[in-house]
Amino acid sequence: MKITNEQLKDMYLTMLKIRKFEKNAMDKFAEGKIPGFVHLYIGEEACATGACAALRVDDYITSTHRGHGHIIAKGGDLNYMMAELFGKSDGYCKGKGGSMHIADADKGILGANGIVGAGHNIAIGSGLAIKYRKTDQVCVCFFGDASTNQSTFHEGLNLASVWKLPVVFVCENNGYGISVSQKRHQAITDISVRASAYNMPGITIDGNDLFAVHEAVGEAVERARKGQGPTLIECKTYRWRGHFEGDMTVYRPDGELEAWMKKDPIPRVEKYFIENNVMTQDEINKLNAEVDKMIEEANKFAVNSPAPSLESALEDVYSDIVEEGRVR
Amino acid sequence: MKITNEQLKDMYLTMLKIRKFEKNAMDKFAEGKIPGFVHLYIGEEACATGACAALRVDDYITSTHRGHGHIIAKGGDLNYMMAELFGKSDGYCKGKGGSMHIADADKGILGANGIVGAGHNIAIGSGLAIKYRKTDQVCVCFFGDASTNQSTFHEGLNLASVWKLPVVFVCENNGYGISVSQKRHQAITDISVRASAYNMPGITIDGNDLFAVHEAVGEAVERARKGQGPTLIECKTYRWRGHFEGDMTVYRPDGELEAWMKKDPIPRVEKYFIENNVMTQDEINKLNAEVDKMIEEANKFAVNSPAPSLESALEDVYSDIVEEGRVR
Amino acid sequence: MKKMTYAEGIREAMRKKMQEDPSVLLFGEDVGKFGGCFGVSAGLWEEFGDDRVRDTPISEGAIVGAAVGSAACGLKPIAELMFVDFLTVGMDQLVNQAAKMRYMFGGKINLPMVLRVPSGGGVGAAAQHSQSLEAWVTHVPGLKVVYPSNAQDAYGLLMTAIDDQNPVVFVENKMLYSAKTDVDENELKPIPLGKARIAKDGTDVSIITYGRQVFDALTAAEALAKEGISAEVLDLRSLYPIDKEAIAQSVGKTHKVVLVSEECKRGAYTGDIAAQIAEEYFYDLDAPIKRVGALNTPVAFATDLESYILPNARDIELAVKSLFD
Amino acid sequence: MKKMTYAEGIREAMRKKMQEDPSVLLFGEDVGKFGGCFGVSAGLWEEFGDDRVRDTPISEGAIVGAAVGSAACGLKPIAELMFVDFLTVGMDQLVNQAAKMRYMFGGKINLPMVLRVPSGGGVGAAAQHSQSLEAWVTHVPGLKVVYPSNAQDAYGLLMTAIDDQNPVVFVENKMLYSAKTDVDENELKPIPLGKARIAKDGTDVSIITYGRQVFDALTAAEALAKEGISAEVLDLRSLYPIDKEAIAQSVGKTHKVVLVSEECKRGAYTGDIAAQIAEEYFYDLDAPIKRVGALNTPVAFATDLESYILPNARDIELAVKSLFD
Ligand SMILES: Cc1ncc(C[n+]2csc(CCOP(=O)(O)OP(=O)(O)O)c2C)c(N)n1
Ligand SMILES: Cc1ncc(C[n+]2csc(CCOP(=O)(O)OP(=O)(O)O)c2C)c(N)n1
Ligand SMILES: [Mg+2]
Ligand SMILES: [Mg+2]
Repeated sequence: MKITNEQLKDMYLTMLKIRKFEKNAMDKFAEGKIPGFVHLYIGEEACATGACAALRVDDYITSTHRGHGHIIAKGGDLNYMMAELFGKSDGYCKGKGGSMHIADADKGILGANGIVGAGHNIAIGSGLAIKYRKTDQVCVCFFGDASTNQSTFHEGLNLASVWKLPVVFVCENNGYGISVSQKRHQAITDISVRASAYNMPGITIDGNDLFAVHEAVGEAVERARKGQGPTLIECKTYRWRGHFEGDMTVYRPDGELEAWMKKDPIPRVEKYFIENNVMTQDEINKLNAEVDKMIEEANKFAVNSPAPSLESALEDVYSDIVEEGRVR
Repeated sequence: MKITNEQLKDMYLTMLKIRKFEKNAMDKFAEGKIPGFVHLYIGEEACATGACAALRVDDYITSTHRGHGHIIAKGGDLNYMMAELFGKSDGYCKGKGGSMHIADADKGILGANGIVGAGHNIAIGSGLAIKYRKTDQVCVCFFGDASTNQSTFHEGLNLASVWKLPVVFVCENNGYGISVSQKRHQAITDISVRASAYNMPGITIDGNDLFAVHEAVGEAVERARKGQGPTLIECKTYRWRGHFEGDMTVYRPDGELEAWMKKDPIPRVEKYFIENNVMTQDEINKLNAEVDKMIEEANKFAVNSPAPSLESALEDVYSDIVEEGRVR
Repeated sequence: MKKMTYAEGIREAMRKKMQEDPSVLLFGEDVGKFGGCFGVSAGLWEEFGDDRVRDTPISEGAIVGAAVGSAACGLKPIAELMFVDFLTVGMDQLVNQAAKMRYMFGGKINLPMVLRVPSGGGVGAAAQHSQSLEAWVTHVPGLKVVYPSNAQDAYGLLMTAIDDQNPVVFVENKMLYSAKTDVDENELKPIPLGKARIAKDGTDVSIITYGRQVFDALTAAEALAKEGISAEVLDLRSLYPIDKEAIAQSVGKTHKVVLVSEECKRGAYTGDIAAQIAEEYFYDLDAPIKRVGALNTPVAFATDLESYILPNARDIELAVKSLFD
Repeated sequence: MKKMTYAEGIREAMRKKMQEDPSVLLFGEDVGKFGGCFGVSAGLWEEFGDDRVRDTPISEGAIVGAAVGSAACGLKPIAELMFVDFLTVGMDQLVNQAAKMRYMFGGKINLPMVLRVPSGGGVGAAAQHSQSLEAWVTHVPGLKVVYPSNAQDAYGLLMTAIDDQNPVVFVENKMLYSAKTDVDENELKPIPLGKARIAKDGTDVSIITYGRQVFDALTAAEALAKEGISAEVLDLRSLYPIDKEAIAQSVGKTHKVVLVSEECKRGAYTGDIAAQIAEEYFYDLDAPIKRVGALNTPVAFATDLESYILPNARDIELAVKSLFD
């Protein structure tokens, strides 16, 4: 996989957008402006970014409860996203979905998902549609380590494999399902070994290495486009925050977070930029400032967007039926 | 695994019981005496027999829709079984369960099951109970090849492995899930490769070889008793009849059945008996006649057993509530 | 008039839509060469091939999930579960994904998928293969639920369901598959969801039902006629959307209601309909609302027990008569 | 009088039973050191250790299945699903295994298992984490279903549920977890299933409800009292077995009924109760049977939308008043 410097800069920009979007979400949650559950992606930015950079607009992704990063990387609009987190009418879902349910069909984003493992089976449906129509699109299915014990992982990978569907399964192994560490939820270390259960290629990579993710996913995407079927890619990574905002992370051993923070994917790319004269520190700083502005914009957009009308609750259950309200 | 001649004769007897029980069920179904679905085990006798011979009375098994063989091998009573197939009040389930739901808790038989894959998760519950009580019992979970694509296979094996439960997973790979051949339902040939997804030992053996089954299961049972966790054993075998009685087997290639009939597990043991002077042909014939009589008895028992009373339909929903009937 | 079996009605609707619309495909366990466990799709694999009539592994979650995902990406999948009882295995995909996606996504996705689920008892298949579970799915906002009673309706409702932009649970009764009924060939066309059918006109009592019990209700109505009771039989056809107007009209006319379904009575969808009537048309009623359903037990195996548990024409007749005592 | 939170009531019942009976254990996602997603099991892992308070992988099928299998082999498992919404994933184990095993096996097995399921909306968790699904499980013969509204009942009902020889779905309301209510320490003991509680006496109308809506009903009753309407509030506590006698008595006294639950109204269990009343106590009624529930939509995310969708005290008040117009 050759990456041009322009592509690299784009990817870096994406990582910044994710990091800063998440920090803002973190703050606004703490301020009580965002209701519900918020699962932040900070620390894992290289996974979504490297993977989605290997995709076209007409490719699909399925995402998870920890979906902001995937959605931004696949081209999701920051304003609509932030407005959705705030539960506003201009949000992606008109305030009906919230953080866990952002989708953008036009960009092939088949939705974040509140059900662990749900994406696996939706992704095979997407792969089936692609294969059926004989286009060369692909679907990337993102999921966490703990979701690989869910029923859907097994069914989805088996079907994708036996039907040779153009699906790339990208596991973000951050070592935990909420409080349960990987070694307590499964007896394996590298999740990619599970690929052999479906006779599909499996590979484990450093999920904090943007280049590695991009290369591995890029190759899998090529195979998929050529009709050679699915691949399982495990990206070892780490989430810096608690499982959701508010989680006190009592289950983490001392020093673990700190060790992983040293592997922060963002400075690694910055270092590469400077060492290889792709960007100067000044340019980097400027880009950071630009992204800060985007986030500020998104924030403003969210704050200024009106709350959804109550009657809107009755719409969108069906395409053709508006439900009855009640007298209050 | 050393097998004494007595043990061998016992196993042979078990295989005969299964074969002849099934033939009788086949005939009685054809005569319209047995309602519902009947899935026969003919051809696969060595699997249940070899496996259960490695078990004690206080060990557990979970079974499937094709369960007669497992139940007989684990010590199920032929009379009660046959009566249940006929839907009679003296049947194992008082006529409420039928072929697919025979159980005998006293013998550790946790039930045949009409839901493909249900046994996997029940077996881990059984394994959990054993481990929790710190006895050295085991649970053998029987299931078919096609069930290994069901959600429960994955969840069950993962949990058994990470909790090191004393469960032996015995896959009876007869090459089909109803009409769908293995290569059309999964992209692997040896199902035992799936063991590696759970970091548990996996082995593929000739399921029509009574010795091989007994040895493999015996070893796995020993490991389990010692607290060394679960094993996946794949027994390659074949069902002679259709999926259920009435299935015209349009999906079978010509000659496939005939080739497998040559590998009939029963004559293989008879040959061994004669070659090794364990039993003479006369003794074999006598034993066959004895089993014929047992089946005849079971048949009589079933025919003579009264139909369940209508009110009995209202009992056994709960331990302590009898449901209301209705006026007819 | 031409006769057609219920299974044929379903099959011909699938065939017609697949001929017309290349985005329609069928998948499920053994739906291909085997023709489906009940033979409903017999011949379709031969006509449309592997791509459009697909055997799946035994993975109900993946079957329903593949329907959701492929519908979200523009196909019009028809997925078959071999028995409705296996809905329990693909329940998340139906309830938390299919039903809620449009709403969660703010209306920005269409999910034109049909889930076909053979239902009901009567074949000696015991507790895990004989359930009627329409109450579960009618309780889920975002799903439409259809339950035809005859070939003409099966054809027309399935035609509509396939084109519907929302997930439709299409309930089929396995005892009806081989039931031949009259079919008006000029009327073999889409039937809108949410329109009930008066299976028999009457003035004294409304028997509101659907599926197999329509026939039991008609049998009961005949017996009742001999005793001078004129029963109207309303075949709902579509459980959601439900034809409230037809119910209101019938109740307004007869003032007496008997609701019938094969579900076990506790928690049956007929309870919801009864509750609606008791809430909205209470003053139209001049007698208790009777409900006939299966007993509150799993379905037993033995033939006599099974038919004791399931409701029949005689039960309906007695229920009606109790309103005239 | 001592105050206790609902979560404490549940926790203390688990603790008590685990202290008394070595065959009782608890497992589920993050129930160990983490203390459960809602903190309900906080401290139990510290007291009872890894063997008796077990974190599971995210495999709801295996969680419920392990409960079934271990109960069948003599343990008394308490399994927790993190949200009732995930029942969809373990539905087969509950419905086709746990509920039917005793019956299918001719009564020859006991399944003393409890499945704890945090339910309901109100925390901004949107469509996949806010459902009320008790209608599904009450519809399944073989399951008992309990839904306490306060600490005392939560304690007493869970004590009983753990010892029950049948599978019990123990529904918990997540908005109630932190609700402190009076507890009579002398009465901290098992409460039989199937006995309703009169939360407030009244003579003019029966508000029949359970769970969180008991509080809304009491609020409504207070408001109504000011307008001269004396409302009785019946807290069902146990949905199956259900206390038909208590319902009959209350209806026989007030002749007016309002049923309330947080379920979306279509297909709600309140419909079944309404239907029972309309069938068996019709002549006791002098007004329509009103039902208050959530709107027939998924639960939306935005706070205002969510509270518009869910029922509240004012809705109950208005429903009652409509019966007195
Ligand atoms: C079916 C289901 N079970 C449980 C949950 C609760 N839950 C939400 S996220 C999560 C952990 C997921 O872990 P992993 O898949 O590793 O993703 P991560 O959160 O680490 O990104 C759990 C248990 C859920 N949402 N859905
Ligand atoms: C959950 C579920 N899905 C589908 C079925 C229908 N069904 C019964 S047996 C069977 C095939 C099972 O194949 P396999 O596991 O290989 O066992 P075999 O019949 O070959 O012994 C199917 C599809 C079922 N009973 N349960
Ligand atoms: Mg994780
Ligand atoms: Mg097989």
